[in-house]
Amino acid sequence: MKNAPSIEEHVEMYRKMIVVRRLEEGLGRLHKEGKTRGPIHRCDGQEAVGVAATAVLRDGDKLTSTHRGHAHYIGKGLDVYPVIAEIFGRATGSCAGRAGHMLIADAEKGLIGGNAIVGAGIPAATGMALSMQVLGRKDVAMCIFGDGAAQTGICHEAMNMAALWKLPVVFVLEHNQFGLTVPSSVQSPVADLSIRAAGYNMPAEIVDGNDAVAVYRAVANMVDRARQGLGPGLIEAKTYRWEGFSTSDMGGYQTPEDIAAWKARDPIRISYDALKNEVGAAALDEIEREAGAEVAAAFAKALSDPFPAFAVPSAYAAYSGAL
Amino acid sequence: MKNAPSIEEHVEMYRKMIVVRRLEEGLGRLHKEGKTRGPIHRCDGQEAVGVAATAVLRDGDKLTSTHRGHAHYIGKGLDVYPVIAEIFGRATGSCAGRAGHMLIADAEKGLIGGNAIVGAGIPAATGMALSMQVLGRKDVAMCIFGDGAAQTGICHEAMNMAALWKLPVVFVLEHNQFGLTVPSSVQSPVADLSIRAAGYNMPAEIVDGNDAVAVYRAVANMVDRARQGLGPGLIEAKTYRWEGFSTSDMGGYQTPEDIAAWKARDPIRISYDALKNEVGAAALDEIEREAGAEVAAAFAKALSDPFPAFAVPSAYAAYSGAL
Amino acid sequence: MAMMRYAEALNAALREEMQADASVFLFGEDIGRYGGVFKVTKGLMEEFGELRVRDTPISEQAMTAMAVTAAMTGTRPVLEIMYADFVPLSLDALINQASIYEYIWNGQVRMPFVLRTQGGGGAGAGAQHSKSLDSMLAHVPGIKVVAPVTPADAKGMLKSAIRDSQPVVFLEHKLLYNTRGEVPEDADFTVPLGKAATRREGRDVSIFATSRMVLEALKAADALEKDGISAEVIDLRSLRPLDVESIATSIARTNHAVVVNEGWNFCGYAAELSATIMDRCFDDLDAPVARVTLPDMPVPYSEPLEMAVLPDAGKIRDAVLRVVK
Amino acid sequence: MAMMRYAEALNAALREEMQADASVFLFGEDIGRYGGVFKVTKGLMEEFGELRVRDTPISEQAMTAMAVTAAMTGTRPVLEIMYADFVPLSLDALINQASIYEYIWNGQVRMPFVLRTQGGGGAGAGAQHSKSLDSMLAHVPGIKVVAPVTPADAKGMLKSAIRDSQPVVFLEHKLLYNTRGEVPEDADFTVPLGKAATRREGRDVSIFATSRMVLEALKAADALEKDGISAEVIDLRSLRPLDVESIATSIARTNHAVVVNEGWNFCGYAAELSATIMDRCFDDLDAPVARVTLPDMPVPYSEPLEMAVLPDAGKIRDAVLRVVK
Ligand SMILES: Cc1ncc(C[n+]2csc(CCOP(=O)(O)OP(=O)(O)O)c2C)c(N)n1
Ligand SMILES: Cc1ncc(C[n+]2csc(CCOP(=O)(O)OP(=O)(O)O)c2C)c(N)n1
Ligand SMILES: [Mg+2]
Ligand SMILES: [Mg+2]
Repeated sequence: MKNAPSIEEHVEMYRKMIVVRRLEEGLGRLHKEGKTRGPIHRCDGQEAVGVAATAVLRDGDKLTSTHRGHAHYIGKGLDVYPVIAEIFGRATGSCAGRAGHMLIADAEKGLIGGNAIVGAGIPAATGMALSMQVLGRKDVAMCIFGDGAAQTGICHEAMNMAALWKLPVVFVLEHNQFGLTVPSSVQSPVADLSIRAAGYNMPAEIVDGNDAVAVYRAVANMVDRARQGLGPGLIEAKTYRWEGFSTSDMGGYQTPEDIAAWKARDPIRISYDALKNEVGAAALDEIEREAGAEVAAAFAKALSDPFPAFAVPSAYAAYSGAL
Repeated sequence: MKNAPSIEEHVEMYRKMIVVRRLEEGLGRLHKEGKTRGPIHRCDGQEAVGVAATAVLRDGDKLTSTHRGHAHYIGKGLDVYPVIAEIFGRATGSCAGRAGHMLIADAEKGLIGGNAIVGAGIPAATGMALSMQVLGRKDVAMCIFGDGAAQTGICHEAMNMAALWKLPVVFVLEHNQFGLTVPSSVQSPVADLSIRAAGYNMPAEIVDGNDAVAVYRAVANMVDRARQGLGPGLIEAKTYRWEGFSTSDMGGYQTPEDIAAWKARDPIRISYDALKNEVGAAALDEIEREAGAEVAAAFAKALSDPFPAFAVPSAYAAYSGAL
Repeated sequence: MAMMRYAEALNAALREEMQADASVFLFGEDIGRYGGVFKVTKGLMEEFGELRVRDTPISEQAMTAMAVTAAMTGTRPVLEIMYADFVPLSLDALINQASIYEYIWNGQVRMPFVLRTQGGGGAGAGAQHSKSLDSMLAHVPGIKVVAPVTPADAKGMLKSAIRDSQPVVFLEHKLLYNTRGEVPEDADFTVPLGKAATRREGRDVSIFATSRMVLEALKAADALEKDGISAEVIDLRSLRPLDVESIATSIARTNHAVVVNEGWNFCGYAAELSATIMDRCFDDLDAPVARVTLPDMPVPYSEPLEMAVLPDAGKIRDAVLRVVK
Repeated sequence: MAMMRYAEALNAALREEMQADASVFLFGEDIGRYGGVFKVTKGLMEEFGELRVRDTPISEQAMTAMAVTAAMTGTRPVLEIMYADFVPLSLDALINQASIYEYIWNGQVRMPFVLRTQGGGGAGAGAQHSKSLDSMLAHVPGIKVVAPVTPADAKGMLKSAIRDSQPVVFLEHKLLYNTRGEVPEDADFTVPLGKAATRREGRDVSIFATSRMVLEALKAADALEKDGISAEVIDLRSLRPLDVESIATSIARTNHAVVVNEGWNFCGYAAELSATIMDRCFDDLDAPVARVTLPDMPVPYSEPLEMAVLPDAGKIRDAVLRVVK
């Protein structure tokens, strides 16, 4: 099948999804223990979108993410340890503790970066694609964004320019059915947001966001087009978040039936089932154990790392200031 | 035919189009004589859109306009004299000389108002419709906006909310083929912008913007729906502006062939031809003469009116200020 | 009087004004069914229905523009913008729309809307969720900007804001929602906009503070007492219009001033305070006004970094010591 | 040296930098085929092609955000925002994006882009096309803001801005484009950002002005000479970083200061100047700093009204007379 991932690639996606799941579970536990600071947005249940979409990318390709970016970060190749260290504000974090979990970047890996202004990642990726077109590079930019973000004006402006100029950018709409607490039906009058791609003469495809292989293939087709200079495309991946909007979420707006139904379609389980005939359950279980151990070790190490020391940043120091 | 204008209504539209044309020509002449101040945006050739779309409205209905609003102003019932006086900054202008031609408002007539921030009229009308829905009024709001404005983010946000909440607002896209100087093909990858209405599950119709009757009927259908609480609609009226973007425009980007082709489809001529069998050429010629005389008199009077005197406005005076 | 949290006081103000005036309606992200991320609008959708308490898409730019024109046409909208950091998206509607029409249209329209938002740091929310953009908002003519600190003011000023005939930007602070205080329950209770409040009297220096910084200034004043310095603490409450008379009266007695605002320093709100004091009180001043503000840089995430940049009682005390030395 | 119009000097700067560096590209509304509404980009699309000189849709918000990230990934974008009045649409990209990343990402990225725009009144363009929002822009950390007045500075500072590794907001003025002056033709000619220029020396008062107001200050200084007052006129040129040393040096000699900016007064750029002068020069000042600004209201359309509100030589002279009296 065109652009299907290889078994190895699928196994790697499986592994990364487990890393993300263990990360989210660990954060949930530490939050309950009062050990986290600030809001944290978990993506349990929707790992396949971020992991599979980014599996298609090369290091030189750029990715912009959201406030709910853990799967995107791990997908784009970041180690879990500096991610955890950043989430806990440590000097060893990906951004030395300055960014926090919503804003993580790793420029070498092409992740630039998380963004907590909803919608802002969309023009951000589009601008990177503009840069690549001007420079004649063969890299592509990808933006992963939410169903809530699709209602922002900046989404419209960016998609219009991307399509108008045939920029090498791929838009991955992670449709998890909710904005912050409101269902998508309270945010837009259309259930399938990808219908809007026609308004930009841009191809679009809806995929099962809990099926890593389906996401990979659909995204890979769009990335291929973009890389060939044929312009942008939109993938709408339907998924669901099992947990609250963030650790501060008091819940109550997701029905137990919906959660149960979506949990029955756990993306990790779907990949497991697909892979077990190929590589055997034992190998997959071993991967799970190793991934779990990696995350546990990362938590242990990160949590004992030092906090950063404050210094006036030189780029800002030239100005009048109060320090 | 459903929602066709009566002969009397069509004659009145014919009259208003002539008023607007004479206004534009007069402004062009005075600009050449160095007697205008600031940019002035003429709408010669596209009068039918503004005049016919607003002919459908009642006084209680609200209208938001653009920087190119003369046909909208006259259509919504403003006399040409205070409009001219405002354009020339006189104390007798609709806004006492404070607004200038891009920002004219007449709250009693429901025109609130012109807007020189491209796109800003779209949420403005949507907000008025929101107010009507909250108050349970049966009035509707209308926004006339350009093909350039359709690319702004605020257009997307406003249309999404209007459709989501079934607000009583009608969007009239005056597609005159150009933004400021760039053709619409350089502004968006779709020729028919109304395709985007599907992205909001909103009805849309494309009409010949130079045919007042066609505009009237299409807009009336949408206004009816909106008034019944069935939600917003979009009319895309295809037209063309004969003159430059504004009086400061140095031109050169519109082909003589295009201009000639569109002049052959002068909206005033189209209405004249349609009406002459109904009311006779003599009556129409008489209307033209009267309209011309009215505009000429208005220019003469406005241009000899006094300028306003400056006073610190009380609503702003409470604050620290430099006067 | 009842003991209430700041968030509850706001909730009471909204409820009372909505009961009294059917043209008051609320809209904003997650304010309806969920009751708002800071729970200010809790229970209001149940009481007033979905037409008057509306959950919205994430569309701050259009929503603000809609508040302006809804207010022109018979309603009194109260818009919640979840974080002050998102207010840049509202600025076109404030600067190019709300600010101009009353004058430009020669008094034909009024725009009685309220834009509620909350800003400030200290919660580990990072560079895009911790800002105070007071100065940008207070720069816009024709708009009032207020920032109550006590629960009583929160209620009384929100009621005044809703009843005001001009646009009012109503600034809350994420660390104030859970603070408690006595609040009058009388539906007629309001607090006028435009008046500062002396929170502590003093002789040696006047500390003028905004929003949560008033609480830090009071702590600083306690510490300064031990240093032998008597500090007056004035809660400005109304950023625009500014109560210049109260400022001048205080400085006439203390001859020293420190201004505290949680926004950035350069072109910040504290700069206006400093400049206004220069305009009005030059001859009364024995030392230049000191500004205590956020340094000119993003708010970092990590706790020790965030604490290093946020203005606080310690930094206010240091500034006072420099000024009165 | 060649005699050039301000617009031509900008055009020369763009052409030279585009010739020297293939990563420099331009985008904005009507800047390509038409050459820009103020003709600053005339001929550049013909010379450099449509990839590097791009006409855009009306989408200021996304365009500014795109300039930020294009700059992060290898190019040096120069974005034209047609009027400063539209800059509110750019503010999210400046405040929440451009401002934070260099610090927040621990130096992983640089954002060498230039946002060119033009503001100011005097052309009968009305309340939505005549503003100077200098203070809002200069409030944003991590961003430079400059406003050249002479054609030579226009060229030299635009070249420096394009070569700078940080975001630069480059403020032009609609009434300056047709002013003429001598401009060096040397491709190596640049004018550093961050330095003020003394345009006229004087003993009795220092007038610090920005953008077109420098020309008004010079006219005022001429008139003041007849009043027997020797006024120094300093063109600040760089609004951020501000050349505080030059300000302090001048005031140390004149002991009087007037600051002039075409933006609104309250929380305006002039407030920062006044506050900075208070911080640095309190002991040198014989009188409070006077601010000459736009009053806090919209710019009216009608000529006599517009002239009544715009700061000009007459109002500057009046302010000086008050200060030195
Ligand atoms: C401009 C802006 N408005 C509002 C918010 C507050 N907010 C954060 S996330 C969120 C919901 C986002 O929904 P979606 O894009 O679907 O992402 P998800 O959380 O579902 O991953 C909101 C409203 C924000 N961060 N930025
Ligand atoms: C936000 C904003 N950006 C840019 C402009 C400058 N401008 C004024 S009109 C115009 C073109 C508008 O095109 P369109 O909406 O099609 O209206 P038309 O002039 O064709 O009637 C532009 C770019 C503006 N006024 N506002
Ligand atoms: Mg979502
Ligand atoms: Mg057009």
